[in-house]
Amino acid sequence: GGSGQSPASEAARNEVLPMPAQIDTSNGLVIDGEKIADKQLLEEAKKDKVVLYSGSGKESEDLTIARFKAETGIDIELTRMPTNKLSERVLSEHGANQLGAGVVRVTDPLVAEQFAERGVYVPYKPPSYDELKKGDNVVFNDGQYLTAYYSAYAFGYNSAAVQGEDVPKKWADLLDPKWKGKLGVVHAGAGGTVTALAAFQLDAFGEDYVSKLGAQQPRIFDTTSVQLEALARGEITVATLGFNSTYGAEVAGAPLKLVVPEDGISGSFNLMGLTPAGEKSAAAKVFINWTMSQAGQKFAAAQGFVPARPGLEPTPTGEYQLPPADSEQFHLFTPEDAAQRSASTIQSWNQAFHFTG
Amino acid sequence: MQVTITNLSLAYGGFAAVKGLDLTIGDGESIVLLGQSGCGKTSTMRCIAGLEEPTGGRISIGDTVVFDHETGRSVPSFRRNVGMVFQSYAVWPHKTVVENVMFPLRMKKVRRTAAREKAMEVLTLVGLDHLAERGASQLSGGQMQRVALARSMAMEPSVLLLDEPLSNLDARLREDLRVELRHIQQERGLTSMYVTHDQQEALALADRIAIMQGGRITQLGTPEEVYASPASASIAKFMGVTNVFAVGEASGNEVHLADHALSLRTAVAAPDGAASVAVRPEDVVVRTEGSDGFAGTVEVCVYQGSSVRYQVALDGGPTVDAVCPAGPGALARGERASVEIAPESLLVLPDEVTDTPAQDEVAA
Amino acid sequence: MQVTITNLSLAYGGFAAVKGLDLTIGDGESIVLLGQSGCGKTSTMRCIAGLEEPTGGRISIGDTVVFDHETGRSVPSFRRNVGMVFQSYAVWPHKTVVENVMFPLRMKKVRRTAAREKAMEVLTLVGLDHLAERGASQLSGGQMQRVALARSMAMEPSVLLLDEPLSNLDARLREDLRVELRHIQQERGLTSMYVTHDQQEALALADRIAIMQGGRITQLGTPEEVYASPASASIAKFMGVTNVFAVGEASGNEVHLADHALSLRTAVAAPDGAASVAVRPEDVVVRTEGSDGFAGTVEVCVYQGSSVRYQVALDGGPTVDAVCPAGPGALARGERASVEIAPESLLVLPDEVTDTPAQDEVAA
Amino acid sequence: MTTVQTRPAAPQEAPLPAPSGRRRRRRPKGLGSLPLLFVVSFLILVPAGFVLLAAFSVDIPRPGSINFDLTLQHLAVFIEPGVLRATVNSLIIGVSATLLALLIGGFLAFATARTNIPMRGFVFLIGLMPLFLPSYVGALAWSQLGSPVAGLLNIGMRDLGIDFTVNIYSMFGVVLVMGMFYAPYAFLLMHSSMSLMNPDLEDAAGVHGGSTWQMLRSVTFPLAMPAILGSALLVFTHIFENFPVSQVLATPGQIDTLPTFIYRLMNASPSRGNEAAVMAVVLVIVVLLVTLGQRRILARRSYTTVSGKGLKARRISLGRWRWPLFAIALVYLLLAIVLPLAALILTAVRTSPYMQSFSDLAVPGAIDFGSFGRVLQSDLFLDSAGNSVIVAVVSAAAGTLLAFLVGYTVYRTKAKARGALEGVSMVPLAIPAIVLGMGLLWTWLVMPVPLYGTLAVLMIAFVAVQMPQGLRGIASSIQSTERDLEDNAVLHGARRSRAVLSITVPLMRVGIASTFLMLLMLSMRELTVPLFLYTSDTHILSITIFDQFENGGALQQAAAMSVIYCLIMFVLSYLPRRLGSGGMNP
Ligand SMILES: Nc1ncnc2c1ncn2[C@@H]1O[C@H](COP(=O)(O)OP(=O)(O)OP(=O)(O)O)[C@@H](O)[C@H]1O
Ligand SMILES: Nc1ncnc2c1ncn2[C@@H]1O[C@H](COP(=O)(O)OP(=O)(O)OP(=O)(O)O)[C@@H](O)[C@H]1O
Ligand SMILES: [Mg+2]
Ligand SMILES: [Mg+2]
Repeated sequence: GGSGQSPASEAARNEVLPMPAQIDTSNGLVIDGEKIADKQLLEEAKKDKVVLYSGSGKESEDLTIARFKAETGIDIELTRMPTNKLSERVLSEHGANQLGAGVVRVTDPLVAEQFAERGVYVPYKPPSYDELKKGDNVVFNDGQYLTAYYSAYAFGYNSAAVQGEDVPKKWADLLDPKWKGKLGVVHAGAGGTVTALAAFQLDAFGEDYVSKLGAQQPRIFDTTSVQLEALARGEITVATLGFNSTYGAEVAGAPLKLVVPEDGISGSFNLMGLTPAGEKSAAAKVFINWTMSQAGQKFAAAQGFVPARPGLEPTPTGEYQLPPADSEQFHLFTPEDAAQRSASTIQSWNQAFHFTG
Repeated sequence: MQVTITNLSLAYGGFAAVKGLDLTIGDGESIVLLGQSGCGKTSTMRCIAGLEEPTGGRISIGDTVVFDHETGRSVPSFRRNVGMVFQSYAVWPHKTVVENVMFPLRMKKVRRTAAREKAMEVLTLVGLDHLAERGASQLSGGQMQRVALARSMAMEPSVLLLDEPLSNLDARLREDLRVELRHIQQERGLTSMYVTHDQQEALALADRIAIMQGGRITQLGTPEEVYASPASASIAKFMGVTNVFAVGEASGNEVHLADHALSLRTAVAAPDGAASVAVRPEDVVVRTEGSDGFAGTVEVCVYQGSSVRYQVALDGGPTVDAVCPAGPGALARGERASVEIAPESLLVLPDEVTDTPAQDEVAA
Repeated sequence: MQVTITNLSLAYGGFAAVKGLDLTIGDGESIVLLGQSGCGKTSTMRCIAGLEEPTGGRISIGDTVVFDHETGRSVPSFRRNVGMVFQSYAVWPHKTVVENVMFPLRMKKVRRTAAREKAMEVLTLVGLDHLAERGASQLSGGQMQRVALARSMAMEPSVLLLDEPLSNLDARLREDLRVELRHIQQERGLTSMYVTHDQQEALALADRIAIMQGGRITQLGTPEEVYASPASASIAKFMGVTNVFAVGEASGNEVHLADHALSLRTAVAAPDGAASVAVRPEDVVVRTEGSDGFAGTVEVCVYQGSSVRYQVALDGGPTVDAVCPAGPGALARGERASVEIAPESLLVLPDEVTDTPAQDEVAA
Repeated sequence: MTTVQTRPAAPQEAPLPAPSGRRRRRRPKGLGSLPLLFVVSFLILVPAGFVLLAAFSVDIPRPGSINFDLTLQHLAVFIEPGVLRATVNSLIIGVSATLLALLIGGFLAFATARTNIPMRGFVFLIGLMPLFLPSYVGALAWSQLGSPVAGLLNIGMRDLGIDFTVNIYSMFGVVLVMGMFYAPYAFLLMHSSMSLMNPDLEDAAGVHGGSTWQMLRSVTFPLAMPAILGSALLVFTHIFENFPVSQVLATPGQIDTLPTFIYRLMNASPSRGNEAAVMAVVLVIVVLLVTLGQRRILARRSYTTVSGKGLKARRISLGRWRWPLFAIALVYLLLAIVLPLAALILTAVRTSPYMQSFSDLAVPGAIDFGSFGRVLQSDLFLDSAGNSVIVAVVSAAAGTLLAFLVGYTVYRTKAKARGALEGVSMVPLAIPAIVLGMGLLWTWLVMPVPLYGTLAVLMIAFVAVQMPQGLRGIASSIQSTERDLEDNAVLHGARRSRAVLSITVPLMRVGIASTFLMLLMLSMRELTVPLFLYTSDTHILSITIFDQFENGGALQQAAAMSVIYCLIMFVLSYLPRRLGSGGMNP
């Protein structure tokens, strides 16, 4: 398994973000002056490998693990599947004492909470723990699980079909009659990120905005990937989009451009934690350490995520610059929101878009 | 090997095809099963071969009980060493002719070359050696039937069941094979059961004939016995006696027909329960008018090679069938004739036999 | 409808099954095709029915050319209105008995109820009315054959081809159906072609008999003609004349056998090319020793109901088959006998006929 | 071979004396079917049992938290708004696409098995080929071809100045794509059944006045009824449950279907697995009823065509229809294979997915074949391809064997368990893969055997999931061959097992090869079930490709991979195709 010599490894080394200037392994692992692992942990980790279960996008995970390998020299193995299936598997494997993963990463706060309740996650404090604690919504249950980074959700357009003046800049621009029938959205019930978006739109612009958006007769999709594909081909010209995956597609050559609207973008969580198996795995610990290190967080930012660790210098994502997590522009759908408002949000969205299901 | 069948019953779904059949075939004996279409002959054979699960009764071959409904014992077919030529041939369409015939030999672990040689011998016997390598589907009907026969002959079973094995062959081939079969059967002391609708074949092959009616055996005896004294009017009819008349009243040596104002003289006094009189067409003598006997008119006259078949409508009586030697004095249709029936050739019979023949008649 | 077949050939792959066959069946005529197993009877029928594509020749039914190799014309079988009873029955297993029989009627657009009524009538005729609703695969062999027959009878075709339609039926049923078939055929003026291996059947049903050998017709004539004067020794053998002897030398009315020091007297002078003499077993008279004729010993004696079949080995001569009336004076095995053959019953024949019978013999 | 004891037609209602307990014990009959029933039940009923439990328990019964707090509240899912409309849509799609698939499959099967259509081997391949394309790939390819704005077909027509728009995002589009991509099931099943046809039976229809069409209608197709009903059942349930096509083609056209509905249930947060299980249980009941009905219909009649009176292979001459019919097959080839593959290849080589006109392709740098090379060099791809082939071959072989044993027991013996055996074997058909995948996951996690996380567990799961397909494939051929042929071998001294091997199996060669082929392709394509069971060591191709498509950004790569995937399937299908072609001759 693993990604071996996949094209991802090339991209991870240079294209996305240049490799850190200093990687010092003389006494443990120190990257750009930040200590990631002490000598003993590093030695053990080199003999070990990280087993990562993840519910986030395959391509970004491929890039991440390739970068991790390059920076730390530690082997890592990925099993990826959609969050709901992942959750089913993790809970079942855990229940049967057969959970193989050392680190599990999910995109849904409720799922993470459930993992924590069931003991899938065990408390672990990476070296940067004190830094992390300074931020809101980064450390949960005293380190039982962490926010690795946030996914940003905004909108984008097909750059071959839309140019110059026509390019939408603000959310309100989506209501322009010229987009009627040319918009794409993923329905709000399809997952945490899209529910978050719906909640953001309701909060920031009110129900009225959402019903007007619905009246634009957008094409409604079940999954982001199908929508992205339709956008790339020009089937639709403007769509609400996940930042990271769209950026990936853009880098891969799709005629897409993203917009970072000033009146706000929606954010959702990317959470991870160490499992009981990970407790015994040095490599798993190094992976968490690295992910939450400056180097790891920068790399995430360069991929199109919003870093969770507070107090970092802004890192651009190609030509775009996402707002930091603590800015006004960034609207998070917190776990409490998710628990309390998901159902009602989806319901209002469905009504506005005349969507059943 | 002696085959003993006791009180055998078989039902398909709700339909009883065999109903309490008793039969013993002596070691090395050849029994011919005669019976109407659909009376249960094939079914009986399939039971002996172990292809159907009887709903009652007991079958033993030699000293082994191969089926017993009471104890639930049932020996699988391949251990019974019973050969069978299927009425439907059951030639394997995906094998060549010689492969079909070799199969039973290969199952007996005969080496390939030896099996082939033996198979070719049997094929020569049935006149198919030149088609040995042909696919078994690319044959004419008669040729396929011969493959089926050859296959069972090659097997050398201890009991051989033949279900109309020659029905699609021409008369000469049939005669040759009939002789060949009888030869092999007698030489090897093969116990065999043979179904045929050809009386010639039955008479030539049978040590004894079993008459089957409605799922049971109603008469069992040597060919002469069965031919000379059928046990019932229906058996008589079946044995080719076309002149069977219902009896109204019988007094001494005189019987009155039920439907016609005619009485006939018999050699012996009519027994109680006598219901019919029968006379074989060969025993009816037809002469030109004026001789003794009943007067009548020739209605049908069919040339049959060495003989002529007449139907003569007796004046005020029934129509009588007669087979007379062909010769110069033949009568034409419409001619008047006189018909004579000798009292000794008249059979006085019950309509049906209800009980099976006594088992002490059975040869060892 | 008259059926005219000209120079018909058919090959399966490389194997020629029919080779330049010529035959005309007159309107309303019934032809019986007699021939050895595998000689091409079924193939010929299939060509007429349009089920095989002949490799040469021409077939017309009535005024229509249904097949012509020259012009490539070929009328599909369902337009030929030719009925056929298959040797393999070809009863549809997924239909009930009555559905099978109704099929041709339904194809003729007869209303369902009317078709059913008619089908039941035909089923009654063949004695299967009580099984009308049974699945056609749940029948005995003979019952299936009757379904096949009923199906073709219900169709009322203009030409009816019957491929051993009665081979699996018991003698009585066969006789009844034979009579019935003849009746229908004559009444409706049905042109028909009938394959059978049963001589009785052939004689009873045929207006003319066609003898088929190796893919062509070698003799064509009324039953009496064919029986009385077979065109060749092989035909004679086929017609049940078991006593056929090769001729060594012929001088005037005397022929010398090739393999035996025996000469026989004939009624007419032996023609050129005469190769065999034949005598029917019925024409051989066997008496106790001392009478006129050749002396010999009875080797086999088989009781055949109304007759006895002997094989008598003539002293220093061949073994002769004889069929004599059964009676009190029968001879036992091993007894000495004297055998007499009348000169008029001796047939002097070529071994084979190579050319087909002249077509002017053909009835219109 | 288990020691299956065979007896023909059961005299069940016969006036038997009530069998005493002792007697029954002495009977060897049907004993062989018990281990078989055990194996099949174990493979299928345990996972299904979990699904059943999930349907009626308060919590999802996963390992570690299995309890029996039962409730009926999940049934409320049926009154949720939208269920009715989704169900009606699914039914409409299911019925019409099934008819289309049967029509296509039946036509091609008949043409290749029974007529002299030109290039029969090639036409056979045409019938088979859509199997090489997983339905989600086919749907995606068709969305690229036929989407109203940017579909390649529409672009092409615009280029040519034709004013006509194909809209694949419609009921028609969904039915067309589903019908086309499920036709191979019908094709394979009917092909094996029709190549066992006895031409005498057809000829009899001809001489008795039936035209070719009437012959087909009243003899040929009715005799293939076990295959037709069997494939109808398979195709219908598959279409009814198919998610990817609905997702790609129906959702954009705002057509709701039951599978997308179930998908949303599963995808909701928190996941509503119990409710999905309830729907699955209802589907199971429906499918079992349909299976029972089918059994009833078929039981009353006989469909044996291969008999011991010979089998003369004869092909119907199509005459002047030869080439027109061939052209119809080509149209299908074009729609189901050529166009989608062309679209995929175009996607794989095009540097930009956006295209206004075909002239865009002439721009330098617009085309780059590099993606194929990159795919072929990727370890991940090579590993998963290797795993996929191993898993597919083993599970197809095991699945065929098991299906044969079950089919034989059900249709040739009087074993008491045969009704149960058939019913159990059909269960996986009814449970949507996503739910069944969960059941399998739970099962193999709690099993005290260290199989979880190995390729073996994938194989076992595939065997279980594909049991219905295997059984239907085998059943129709078994029903075509006369049992006398096998019995005869037994009479001639062969053990039953030997008779089966040397008579029944060769006679059913075409059917067995088709079944194997079908299972092989299905295993190569299977996606949802392995998603629950694969690990990073046991990556398989279908998942790798699905991941690529899910990525959105990697479309070019995904397309290249799909094309290579099709090629692998094509190569893999060679052997069974060889075995399956040809007739009944020795
Ligand atoms: N499909 C075939 N392929 C090759 N040869 C065949 C095929 N079918 C029949 N034959 C051969 O053609 C010849 C004629 O066959 P046909 O069935 O016409 O014979 P038949 O006269 O009907 O014989 P029977 O009385 O045995 O039914 C036979 O020698 C047979 O072996
Ligand atoms: N599968 C079946 N289901 C129901 N009834 C059947 C089945 N097979 C045969 N029968 C019936 O059982 C009876 C006996 O059939 P069997 O085949 O033994 O007759 P048979 O004496 O061999 O007749 P034939 O001389 O016509 O071959 C017949 O009346 C037949 O209709
Ligand atoms: Mg029978
Ligand atoms: Mg024939």
